[in-house]
Amino acid sequence: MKLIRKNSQASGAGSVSVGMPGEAIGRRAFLRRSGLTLGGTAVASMLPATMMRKAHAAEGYAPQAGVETVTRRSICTHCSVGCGVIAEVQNGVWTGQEPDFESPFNLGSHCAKGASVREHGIGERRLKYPTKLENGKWKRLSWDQAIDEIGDQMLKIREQSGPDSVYWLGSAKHSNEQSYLFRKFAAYWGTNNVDHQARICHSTTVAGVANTWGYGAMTNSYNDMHNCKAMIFVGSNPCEAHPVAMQHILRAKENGAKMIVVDPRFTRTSAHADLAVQIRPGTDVAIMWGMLWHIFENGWEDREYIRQRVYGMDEIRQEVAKWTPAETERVTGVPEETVKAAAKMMAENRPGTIVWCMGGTQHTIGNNNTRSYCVLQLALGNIGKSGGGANIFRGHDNVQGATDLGVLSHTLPGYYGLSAGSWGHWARVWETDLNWLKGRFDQAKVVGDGGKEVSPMNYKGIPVSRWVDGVNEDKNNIGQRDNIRCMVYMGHAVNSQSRGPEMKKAMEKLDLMVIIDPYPTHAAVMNDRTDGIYLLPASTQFETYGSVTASNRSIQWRDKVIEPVWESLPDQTILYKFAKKLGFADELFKNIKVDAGRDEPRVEDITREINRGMWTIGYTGQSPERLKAHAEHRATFNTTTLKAEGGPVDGDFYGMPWPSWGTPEMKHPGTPVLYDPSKPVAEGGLTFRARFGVERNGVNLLAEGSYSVGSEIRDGYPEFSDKVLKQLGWWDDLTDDEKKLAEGKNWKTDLSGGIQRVAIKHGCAPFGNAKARTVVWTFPDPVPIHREPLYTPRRDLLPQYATYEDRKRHYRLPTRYGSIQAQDFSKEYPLVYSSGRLVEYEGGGEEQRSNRWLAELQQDMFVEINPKDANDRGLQDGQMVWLSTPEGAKIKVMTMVTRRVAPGVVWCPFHFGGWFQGKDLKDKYPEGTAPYVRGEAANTAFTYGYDSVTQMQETKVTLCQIQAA
Amino acid sequence: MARMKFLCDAERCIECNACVVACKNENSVPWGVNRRRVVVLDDGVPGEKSISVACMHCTDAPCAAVCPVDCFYTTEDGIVLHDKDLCIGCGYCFYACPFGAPQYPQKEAFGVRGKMDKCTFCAGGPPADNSDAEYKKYGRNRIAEGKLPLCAEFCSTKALLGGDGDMIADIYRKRVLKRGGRPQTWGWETAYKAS
Amino acid sequence: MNTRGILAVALVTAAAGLSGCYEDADVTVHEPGKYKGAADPLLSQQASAREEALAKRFQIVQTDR
Amino acid sequence: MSKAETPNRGRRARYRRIMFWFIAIIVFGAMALPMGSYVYTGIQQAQAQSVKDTNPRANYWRAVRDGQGGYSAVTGTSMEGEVVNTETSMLINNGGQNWRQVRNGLIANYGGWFLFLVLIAILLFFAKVGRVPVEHGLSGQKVQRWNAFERFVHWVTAISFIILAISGLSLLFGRAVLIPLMGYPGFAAYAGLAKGLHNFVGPWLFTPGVALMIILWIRHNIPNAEDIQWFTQGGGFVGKGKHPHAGRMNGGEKIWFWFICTVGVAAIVSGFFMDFPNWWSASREGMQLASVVHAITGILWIALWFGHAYLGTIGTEGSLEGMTTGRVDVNWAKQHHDRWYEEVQSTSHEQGRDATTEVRGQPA
Repeated sequence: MKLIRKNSQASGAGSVSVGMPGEAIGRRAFLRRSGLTLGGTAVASMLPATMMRKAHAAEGYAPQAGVETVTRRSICTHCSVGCGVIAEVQNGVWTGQEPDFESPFNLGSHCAKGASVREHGIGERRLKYPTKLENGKWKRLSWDQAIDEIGDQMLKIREQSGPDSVYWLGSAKHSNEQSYLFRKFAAYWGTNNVDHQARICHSTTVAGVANTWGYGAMTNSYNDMHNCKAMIFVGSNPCEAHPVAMQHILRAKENGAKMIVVDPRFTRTSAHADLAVQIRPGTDVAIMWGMLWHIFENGWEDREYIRQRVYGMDEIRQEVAKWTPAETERVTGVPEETVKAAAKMMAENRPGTIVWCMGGTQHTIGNNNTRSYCVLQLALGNIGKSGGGANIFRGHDNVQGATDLGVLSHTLPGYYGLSAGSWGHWARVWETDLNWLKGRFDQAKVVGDGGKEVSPMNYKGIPVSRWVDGVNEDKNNIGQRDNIRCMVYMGHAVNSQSRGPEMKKAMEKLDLMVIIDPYPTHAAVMNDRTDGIYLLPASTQFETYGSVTASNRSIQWRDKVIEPVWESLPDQTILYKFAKKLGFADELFKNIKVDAGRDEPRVEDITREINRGMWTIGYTGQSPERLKAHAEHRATFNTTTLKAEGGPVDGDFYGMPWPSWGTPEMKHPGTPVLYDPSKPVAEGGLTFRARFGVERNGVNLLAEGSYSVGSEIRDGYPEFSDKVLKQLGWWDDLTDDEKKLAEGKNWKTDLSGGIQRVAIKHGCAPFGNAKARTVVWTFPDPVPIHREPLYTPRRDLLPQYATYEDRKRHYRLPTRYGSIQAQDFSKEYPLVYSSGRLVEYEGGGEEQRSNRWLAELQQDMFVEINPKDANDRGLQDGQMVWLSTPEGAKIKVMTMVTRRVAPGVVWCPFHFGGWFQGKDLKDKYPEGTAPYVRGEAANTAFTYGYDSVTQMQETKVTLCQIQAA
Repeated sequence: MARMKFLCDAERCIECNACVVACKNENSVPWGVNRRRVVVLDDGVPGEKSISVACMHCTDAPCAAVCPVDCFYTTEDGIVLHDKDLCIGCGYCFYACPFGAPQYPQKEAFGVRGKMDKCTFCAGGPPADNSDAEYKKYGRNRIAEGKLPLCAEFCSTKALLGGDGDMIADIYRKRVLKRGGRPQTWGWETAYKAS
Repeated sequence: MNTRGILAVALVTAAAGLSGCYEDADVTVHEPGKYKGAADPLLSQQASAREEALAKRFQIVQTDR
Repeated sequence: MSKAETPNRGRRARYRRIMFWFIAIIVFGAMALPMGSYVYTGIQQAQAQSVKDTNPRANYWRAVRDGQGGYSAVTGTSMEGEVVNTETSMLINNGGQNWRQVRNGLIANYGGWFLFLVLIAILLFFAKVGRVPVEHGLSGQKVQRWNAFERFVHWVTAISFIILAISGLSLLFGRAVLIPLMGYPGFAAYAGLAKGLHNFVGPWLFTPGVALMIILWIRHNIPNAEDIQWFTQGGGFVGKGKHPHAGRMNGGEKIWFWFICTVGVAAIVSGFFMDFPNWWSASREGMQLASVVHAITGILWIALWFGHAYLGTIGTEGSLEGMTTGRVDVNWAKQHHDRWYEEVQSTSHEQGRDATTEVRGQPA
């Protein structure tokens, strides 16, 4: 059999692949045939196996004897652990996968998803060529034709309704370079209506944590957890979501660390814990304050640490004083002894770390939750220490990178925000005329969130969680000229978003839907459109190359494993084609070389452009050359400290976890533990960032008596700028070239990196040395407080813990809180409905459900229900039921009667799609692309509810009822 | 003489199913046939434990004892293999095996099951090592390449140990000592006292 | 043939038959380590030749570094 | 018998009695002692039960040994959702070892001996009794005993039975007996064919045949008082005496019939259970039980069939032609099935015709 299957584009439409077994292989066909000729198969089974039909699937992708094998290295594209993948390639076909023992992250290990990545190269159920929906039928197109048609329609919409009517929905599956290019692309198109999944996974973390101590990222690393003495997991289930992280966690446990799991479910992780705390969903702040009550009561807090490095703890004390054991138990349902035991365990075993995930973030008070976790750790003095920290496990392989590179409606790459200064900085990096850039945006001012007039260019766009309302809402109520009319989903699973029926309505209202993905996705089938959907096949990260940021901020380089399969193209190529069509390619790719024949931008050039502009979070030191050197010499890194011991990259931390300050020439090793003053800044040490000013109401916001090792300023100090350098008399440490670029600039905007270099030379952190703040005075709740979810079964708690008032404008949209909570649904919908992950699937699950090895392991969408609730409703295990929610959506799922959930709580995995409100949509997929496993999307039934700061959707708690179907 | 064995450390197994998928991937095992699986006991309640199980390559293998055509054989390093050319798909090995290791690609009328398939410890079967014929019938022969079964090599928490029985015993003993030496830190005996 | 002759033949056949039918009650007839099917090349190699490679591999897999 | 011999005889009797008890104890001990281990494990389990709540980690392994199931993402279902491989959520199956011992030990061992001894017994019987002749010689007058349909059904079933018996025995004993003769690949090819034939002939030919025979002949096989007499007189085979009365079916044939209706049906049902695992969610335990039942009933059936075949062919003069041509000699009928012959005669007289026919070329 020939091993080459890629269609050369020149061969044109009509030709299909060579040697692709497609549907004709495997057991399915085997069974079908055997059904027709029963006797035949029976006889066949008596023959020696050599004469038997080969029952093995995907045999065209089997290793071949005597063919040269090439080994390539990539990084797993599923979760954020960043596991190394070793691919064996024969004749351009991915034929084998080997453990990457040298990777300090996974030491050769994989979870189910990581063990399956070779399937990407088989891609049986992949979208194979550009396709559009015309009169209810899928029709094949060429790339040029597709780009042309889409581009024309976009330009028409732009003319009629302005650039904000086209929504660019990016992805956490982009590489860093693709993320950056995508954000830049949206800017050049002229809109801030650009966002990605981070909005619905850790946006409340980023907002909450960054506003507490400076950066909104995981402070330590998976590997550093070896040093923990205690670990508390809140709404995090690494056994299923980050299985390889468990290797490090269990190692810590074997070293004697205590493990506490706070979760409404008894998860696989709870099974390994010393203490499982089963809370009522949505009571995270309450349980944290309940624990803190015991800590303050017993004087377990770290007073010296708080004095030196924490602002506002007294205000916290006042709030915590309300959370007596009785009140905590009343609200969370957790007995006093358990809460006390957890608090004691954390207090007696230091340093301890806190890990949280979606269980904590996806709430209307998500930002309060994340800040309350930070406060617990600050009270215990655990932040900025090896073995401590806030280890916020991120979800997708590059959700950290995509967030850092600003695929978000409220920032530019590097969290620069949307202010004029930020645009100015990036225009300088891009070498683009700022006025031309301004001209790309809608010019008419609109009324912004605070009621003040604002330019669309400086106004945060509609977030991904709310694009539905951007389409459906009356255009007079939204903060832009017109509704969204065109959605571009580039690597986005719509089944990860709530309010299915509303979304369907919105999709049918759009002029145009463009889905750029390796798979057709749920979006292509869940609506009843008959026209105007374009499906463009994107390559996976194994078919291109570039860098990816793991959860611990380490950046790893991926090699290209195989050429793009079928007619798929890498994201950067697709973006180039669009830019060319939309007329700004030359401007966008000014400093990026594009391979003309393939329309493929050179990835290293993009990396270098990133290095030139990302001063705020230190993405500046990680040049492509350094990243590749790390990949090559990854075996030299210590697996606990992540520091290279000898070898060509001696002293570096693996992947140069950001910030890696200054220019690549400065050779900053990266920062393995954020805010850790026990090391000099030049060697990865850090202080808390001076981000919120130097004093507030007469109280000093800078650190007192705490500074990083080797600092020449032995106290707190503000962030560095040309003026500060001059005051300190360090200005002349800059070279003449640096001085030219640094004049009038600060550490964030100095393109020479000189200010950072000099600050670090004197042992100082470029961003200053301040206190972490426990009170975020700019947020709706400066001190994190508990508020009941919008749909709560505990109406009795509402007088004390009601939600917010409705808001007229929040990220351009009216956002409801109190008016929803005012209605009582707890009688008709008595069960609390929550959602989460399965180990076999990830995100919207499109690629895993299309992967035969993984799909086999989870064949049915199910709802976990406690035996008590099942018995009350007369339900059996494995029975189909209707799960309905207060806003009228209902989904048909299979029961799993289990004690994993407490009575009164039901739980669904959210990875399913391909069904909508009881109907299997298999026939609506383009031929041969329907995933093997389809099921109802859990989020179809999830209800309204958005975080008060970031518009994070509330998908961890609502109400539902379950009835036999 | 080394004797190859599997051992699953239940204190570490987290039911991530990497072993199951690794096997599918490495040996192109078709849908419905699972040479390895993970079983969770006491699912969702304190005491929950997960175990990965496959062919245990028994010394006195019951499958070999009951096979009517005597198609099983044991390699020098203790790996129990079988010859699919001899196998008649009678199902007896499935009845006899304590671990449910033998698998059949079909389950149809007239006892048609196809050739039995089971874990080979990634050691292939009778055809020439790493030949196409061997791959098609038995999957990859990693042992001949000096590698261990991919399920164990991929295990996310290194719970599944595969290799020389003595070395496995050594590692496991060390782990048990480490856990046992800190009575307050391991296992369910202490875990739920607080609640 | 007389009765006695038939009896003699029957007894001889019985002895032969019984020896042929004999299957051990409790112990497996399969002999561990003894291969009886088609030749597997893996078997012609000395396991001791592999032993070192496999032991080394095991150390790589299981070492925590 | 003289008086002097009496004490001697008494001593010998006591000696024999002692011998008998010794042997009995030894035999019982040999049989019962291995069972002691079950008692031992039973006691252990009972003790384990009492400590179940103290060591949860040990409980886990105890549950595993008890064969307790759990959850497994591997369901062994095909893409179409059919269960291909069962019990994936079970960690350890205890029944397998017992099944192996029953099959390899009890069945393969004693089954083989048993069949062989039955053959020897028949041979000895033949040697002693010889062929039972038609007492008054062949009359040349024939009477219809089996119609064409009955004969068709019989022979289809008979041939299927032989195929099933040979293929079944090959699977049970072939490894020991045939592999040395045929070699591994040869026997594997043959065994594959044998298994296929067995699995197809059983349900397709044999089962309908048996079912039809039961339907066709059940009314002739209702036991009656004369059957008892038939048995007490040894069916006329043992000793030369007056031949017992019999209807269309004699006592022996009725035994054969009811054997098939019971043990035979058990063999068929257990065979179906194993042959169509896809029709029901056949558990491993179910399959093990079915296989044991099938083997034991099959061996019993074959053993009895040896007798049936013997009596129907070389054992009795004139029997075989009844099943081949459908007609039997009148004298044979009078000898073996007198009541039936009378009945046939009377009914045909009532209808005004003769049931018997003269066969051309046969002596009168």
